Amino acid sequence: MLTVTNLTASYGAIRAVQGISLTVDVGSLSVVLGSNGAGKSTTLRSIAGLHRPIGGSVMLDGHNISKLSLHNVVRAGLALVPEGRMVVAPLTVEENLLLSRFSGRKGDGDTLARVFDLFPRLKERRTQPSGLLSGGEQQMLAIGRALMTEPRVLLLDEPSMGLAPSVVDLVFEAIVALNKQGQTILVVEQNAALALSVCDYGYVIKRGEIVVKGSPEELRENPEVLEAYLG
Amino acid sequence: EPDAGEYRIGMVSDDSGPIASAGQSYHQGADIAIAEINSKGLAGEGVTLVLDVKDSGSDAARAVQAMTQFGSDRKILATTCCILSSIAAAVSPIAASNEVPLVIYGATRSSLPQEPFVTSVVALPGPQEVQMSERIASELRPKKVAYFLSGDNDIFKTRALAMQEVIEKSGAETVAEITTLSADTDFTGPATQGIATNPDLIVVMTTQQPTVGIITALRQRGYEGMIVTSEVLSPPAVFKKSGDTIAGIPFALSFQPGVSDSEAAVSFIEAYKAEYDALPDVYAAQGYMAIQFIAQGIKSLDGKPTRQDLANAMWNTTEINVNPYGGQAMESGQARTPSTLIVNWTKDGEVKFWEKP
Amino acid sequence: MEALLDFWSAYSAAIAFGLVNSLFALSMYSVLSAGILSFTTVVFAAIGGFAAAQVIGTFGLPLWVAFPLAGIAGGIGSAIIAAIFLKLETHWMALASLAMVLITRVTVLNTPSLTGGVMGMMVPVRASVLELTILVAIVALVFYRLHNSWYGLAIRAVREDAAAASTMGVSLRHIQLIAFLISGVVGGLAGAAMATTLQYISADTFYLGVAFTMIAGTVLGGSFHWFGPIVGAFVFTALPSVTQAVLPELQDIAKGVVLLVIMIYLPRGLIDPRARGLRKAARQRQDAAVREQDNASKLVKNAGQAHD
Amino acid sequence: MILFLEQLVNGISLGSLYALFGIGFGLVFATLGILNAAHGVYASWAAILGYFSVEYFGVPFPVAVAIGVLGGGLIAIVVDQIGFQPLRGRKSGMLGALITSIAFLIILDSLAGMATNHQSWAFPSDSFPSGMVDFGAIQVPQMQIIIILSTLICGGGIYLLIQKTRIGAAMRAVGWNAEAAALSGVNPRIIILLTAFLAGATSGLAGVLGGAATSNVSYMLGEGLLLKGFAAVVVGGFDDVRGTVIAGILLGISEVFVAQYLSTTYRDGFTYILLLTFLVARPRGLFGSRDFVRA
Amino acid sequence: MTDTSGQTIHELKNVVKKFGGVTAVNNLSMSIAKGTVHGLIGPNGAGKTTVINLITGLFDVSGGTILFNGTRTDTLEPHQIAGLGISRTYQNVRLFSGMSVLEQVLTGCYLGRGTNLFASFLGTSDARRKWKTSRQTAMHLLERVGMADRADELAETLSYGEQRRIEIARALGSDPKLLLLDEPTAGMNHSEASDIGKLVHELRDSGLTILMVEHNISLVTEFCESCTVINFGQLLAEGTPRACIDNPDVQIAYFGKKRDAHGH
Ligand SMILES: Nc1ncnc2c1ncn2[C@@H]1O[C@H](COP(=O)(O)OP(=O)(O)OP(=O)(O)O)[C@@H](O)[C@H]1O
Ligand SMILES: Nc1ncnc2c1ncn2[C@@H]1O[C@H](COP(=O)(O)OP(=O)(O)OP(=O)(O)O)[C@@H](O)[C@H]1O
Ligand SMILES: [Mg+2]
Ligand SMILES: [Mg+2]
Repeated sequence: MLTVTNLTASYGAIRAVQGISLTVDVGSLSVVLGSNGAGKSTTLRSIAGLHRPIGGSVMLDGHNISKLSLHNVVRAGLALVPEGRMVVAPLTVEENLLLSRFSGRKGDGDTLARVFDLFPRLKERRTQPSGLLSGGEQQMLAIGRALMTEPRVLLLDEPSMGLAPSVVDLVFEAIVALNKQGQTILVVEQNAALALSVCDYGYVIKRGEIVVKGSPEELRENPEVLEAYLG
Repeated sequence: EPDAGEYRIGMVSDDSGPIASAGQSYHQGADIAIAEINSKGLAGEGVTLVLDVKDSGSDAARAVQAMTQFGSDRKILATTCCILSSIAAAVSPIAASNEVPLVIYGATRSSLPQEPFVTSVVALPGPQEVQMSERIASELRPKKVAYFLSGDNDIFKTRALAMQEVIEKSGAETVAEITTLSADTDFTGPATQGIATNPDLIVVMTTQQPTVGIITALRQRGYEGMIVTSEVLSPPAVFKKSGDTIAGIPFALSFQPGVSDSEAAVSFIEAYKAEYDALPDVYAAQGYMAIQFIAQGIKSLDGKPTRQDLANAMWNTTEINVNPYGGQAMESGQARTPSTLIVNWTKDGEVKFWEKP
Repeated sequence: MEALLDFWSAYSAAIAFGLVNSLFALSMYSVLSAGILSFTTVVFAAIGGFAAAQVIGTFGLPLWVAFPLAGIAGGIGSAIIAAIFLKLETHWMALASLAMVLITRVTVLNTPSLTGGVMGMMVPVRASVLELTILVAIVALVFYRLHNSWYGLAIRAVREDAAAASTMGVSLRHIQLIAFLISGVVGGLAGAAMATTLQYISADTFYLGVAFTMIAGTVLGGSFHWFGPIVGAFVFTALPSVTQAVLPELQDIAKGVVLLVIMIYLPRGLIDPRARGLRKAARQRQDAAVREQDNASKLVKNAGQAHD
Repeated sequence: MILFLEQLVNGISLGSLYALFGIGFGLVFATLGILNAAHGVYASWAAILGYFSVEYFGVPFPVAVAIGVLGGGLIAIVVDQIGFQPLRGRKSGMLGALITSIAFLIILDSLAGMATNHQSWAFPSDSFPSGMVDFGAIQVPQMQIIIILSTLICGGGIYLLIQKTRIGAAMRAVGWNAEAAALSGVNPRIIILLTAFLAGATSGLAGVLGGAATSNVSYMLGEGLLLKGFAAVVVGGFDDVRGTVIAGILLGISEVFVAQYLSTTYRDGFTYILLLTFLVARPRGLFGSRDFVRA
Repeated sequence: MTDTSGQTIHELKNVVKKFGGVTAVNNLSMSIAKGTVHGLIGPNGAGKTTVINLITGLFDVSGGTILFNGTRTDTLEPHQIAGLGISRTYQNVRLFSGMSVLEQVLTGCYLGRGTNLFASFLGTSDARRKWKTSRQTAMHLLERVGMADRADELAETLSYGEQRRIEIARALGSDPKLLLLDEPTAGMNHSEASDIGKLVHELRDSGLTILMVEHNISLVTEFCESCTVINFGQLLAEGTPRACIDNPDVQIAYFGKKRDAHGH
């Protein structure tokens, strides 16, 4: 479904990702772990077209999307919940969600209702400019916005950041449920225990390279992972 | 006569910027003069003049830079410049301190000349309009007169006040004094205000743009009475723009194709027409005369002319020999008022002497 | 030698205006560096310019008395304006400052006893290039010191994020007031320098044209470091002369194109400390990476020895 | 009384021109975050193009208006793509784009100066509706009615477009952050082009109509509108078209009345002192602007 | 060090904050004891960040009073409050763009610069010495958050988690008496988060009082002495972290019914 080969990305002369390759199968849920500054976000941004990689390819369903511009990647069926949320501050919550109609992907009333079901808080705040939302509310909105485009592949960059525990549970339940329905998902998560408990496959990134990969069981046994991420 | 050879004259022009249309006229008039002087040897046997042009864009700072460069360039023998009085005031001290002769051609502020380097071929305005006002007052006997004045151009304002004095002396009542600014474009308000006072004569004494705008607005709003104005109406382009809206409106000046008939005027008009396929206006005539004035000064010298000698010669000149006005007296570096022509545009785009309608 | 002298006298005017425009640009930069887009420099310059013209013309005082007086006059003007303006927010302040420029023009035109009205004023003394250079050098020294002081740090913080800076104990008002006062003094000096360079000033001298020049110069040179405005002012002053020499008919267009190209390639101006910071960061990371590799290989070696 | 009414209409019409011009200026500022000094040039060029098409091709006035509007819009697109697009996402803030817009102001201004030979022209008086309409008490020039109506229609239309439609939401989104908008599948490029075109077109409309009504088609036409349009936008409160329209009209009325009842010499000074007082009293403009970022 | 715990350093009394129709903080009273780490938790949108904004003066209160060491602060400007010794970090990292990491922290040291602006402008020897001291302080703080080797880099080139650490160092620059941390460990993994926790304890031991907003409950239970839970801007529970978490209201509002707080 999503095949990333030898992805290399840099910010000017600063190299952030060097030759990452990973494969996310249809309907699978993969997780990426790594410490601060490892290059997790850069990897996701480069896959989604939010950052232009300098090398490597990103294949979605056999099509190379690494040269597409951001909105075309979204239209091709890949959605990102970015680090820092990037909600459109001047637009209301509802406008933010409905903007997805431009993706040409469904995002019908049903999806909107589903998003509001998942995050009742957003429904309460639907007419508020999203820049005025609390941090966690914005995070919910960012997730909701990605869902609105009804993507085939969903990339989440630390979805639990800033969310209260009950909402974290909800989000992960939703992720699992979506995955069960056949949604392909790649998630970066700091809450490693939680992430490893739901995923099919995991990667650990260090200094822009993949250093460990394997099934959740294998990762859990890895001493490095144990020490840094599971405590 | 001076030694044969090439002498350079620096011109700080206004080819771009807000007054470019007039600036180009001056520049073209000067070019005509150069050609004529060189072909007829007016500056002496074997003497050719070359015009070195720097555009100021009507910006004082740029004009100052240009004048400084001319002043320090030893090849430049004399300079000429300036439509705007403010720029003239800024460059005059530079010419004086660099000891290079400067002939001012457009700026109408008084007391610009400085002995001996700075001279002016512009007659100070006023007397011509006064003549015109006297004629109009006596021939038309207006009762109620409205004046459109310039709020940011003292020279035009002074001219208008001089006219007002004459007209009021004839017994006419001033019903309105309406001020506009040079940069204005919308005159519906002032026109409405003017018409509301029901005048039988309207005097428009402002810079070119507002003058044309005010007259157009007055006519569009249905004012059919008499209007008088200044020479700003004279360029053919103004007629081309406004058409017969401005027909029959008198203005006073010293040079106008179709009316001026001195030998110099005719040859100037012909040369200009041949070169630019258009008729020269009073601005072109001034640019022309500035160069002729310099040539006349050069011709009066011997050997290799110096800036100092040239300046002295020009300062002491009492009459510009080649001039399209049919006579141009000079006094202490300042042109005196030449003969006055009171003219108007006709409906078919010619300029004729004004007659009482 | 003579050719050299000729060259100097031909271009000394351009250099003089470059120096004068540097002062204008620095005055604008002073408030810009606090995140305020304000054209009030023109107002301060008018105050300083006419003050200098009066001091020199009417009272016959020398240049180096006129300069400080003009600076003080500009500073007083800025204190008054700051009292009104610091209530406003950024965009509104920009407009209010334009309004001030227009009000100043009307005031100048209508107070002939002070300013000569529409006729303007002649200034009998000319500042030499050397004198202007000294003036600019003094002002530049002040900006250099400011940049490297606590004020410099605080003002950059205020510009980037005023609210965050305030929770660090930086008083927004205080910093912005200082910025305005400096802008006023330097603006007053700029006006005096302009008056003694042109030797003639009028309402038109201190109008939108100079506002254009100073903002274009400031941003072109770089509005994130005090040296930027000086560079920008010189480039922007030299542009017309250069384009006139190369393409006399199209000089204005050429000037626009050069401005456009510079901004497209260097959107933050010719002097950009951030770009320098980025380059530095890149270098350091590379060094760090190399060091780490060295360490790693050393470790491997050590490990190898341990096995022995 | 009649004079008062006539002057009132003059003021409203003059102000409508400011407003019509200001709408696009404010639109680009509120959505794309650009303070566009070249906005006036669109008006100049539109008027010039309209004038040329009447003068040389004898087209009827409505066609000339259409040509001017289209021309204004297209020039705006060119300016945006060459001058503003390269700066997007490069942290140059508002100032970078302000300077490229000044560069375009210089370039397009001198080109316009060359095209018009640095002169001011006028639509021949029989080429546009130059008659007066009789309203009983007063007579009103046809052009004034056309200008006022155009402003109301454009203002209302653009207001509805921005606040009530999906495209409007996308415009605001792209202006805030093009990447964030693209995350929802919005093509920022097209939205930007549309915004630029709308701005150029309304500026162009103001240019042609104003050029005809005041008999002044010149390369300096836009310059006069720029400051007034800017004032209208600020007083109205940046992101509200309704504010721009109201403020623009008020500005026109105040100008005409100050000139009529006080003095033209002090007209600008007085108008701007009024404006300054207003700003100090109500620092966020007529309609205020909604805050959407938290402290 | 003397035992000052129990003595209240900071107090909110019936504080209300309304945004138009929304009441973000509703009649909230809470007090923080000197020399403790106090947790502030609650569901998303409960008003935690708003409370911090009110304390630091970025928002004006709609009602109620705020006291710091007995001084009313709700009428003061943000910089005055900072001057009293209250410092904070931001939930959405707010570093100054274009400044190096060291400069960010130096800006944090603004209050402790020890000279006035004019002396610093003149560069008197005293001012230079103080400047050097401030630099050393800043470097020291960077060491404490583990970012000293990045001192010369532009802060905006750091990753999210790295930026958070700079924020903490910057907030410590003013040598505050009360430190407000808004989700300091968001975006950090387990070991990184406990490093921050340890830092917090070190700071407390050196006499600082800390108010910490956190969603990472294990961190709260491990490192906070006391805790306030709010929901819809109102007080829900207060006491020791354990007591708060075991409170059934908190269980429902914060953890959702299905899950026990000790899980994972
Ligand atoms: N805009 C930028 N400019 C320069 N360097 C950057 C930029 N953004 C990130 N980097 C660098 O790239 C590297 C990887 O950053 P990235 O944000 O991908 O890390 P991450 O794994 O997501 O970390 P975190 O857990 O803190 O979010 C870091 O060293 C960071 O300093
Ligand atoms: N300026 C504002 N205008 C309107 N509502 C606001 C404003 N600021 C905050 N709110 C609302 O007030 C409520 C409290 O927000 P706050 O940021 O304090 O929550 P929080 O407890 O920090 O939540 P989180 O854990 O998600 O960060 C939110 O519902 C938010 O939408
Ligand atoms: Mg990250
Ligand atoms: Mg919060």
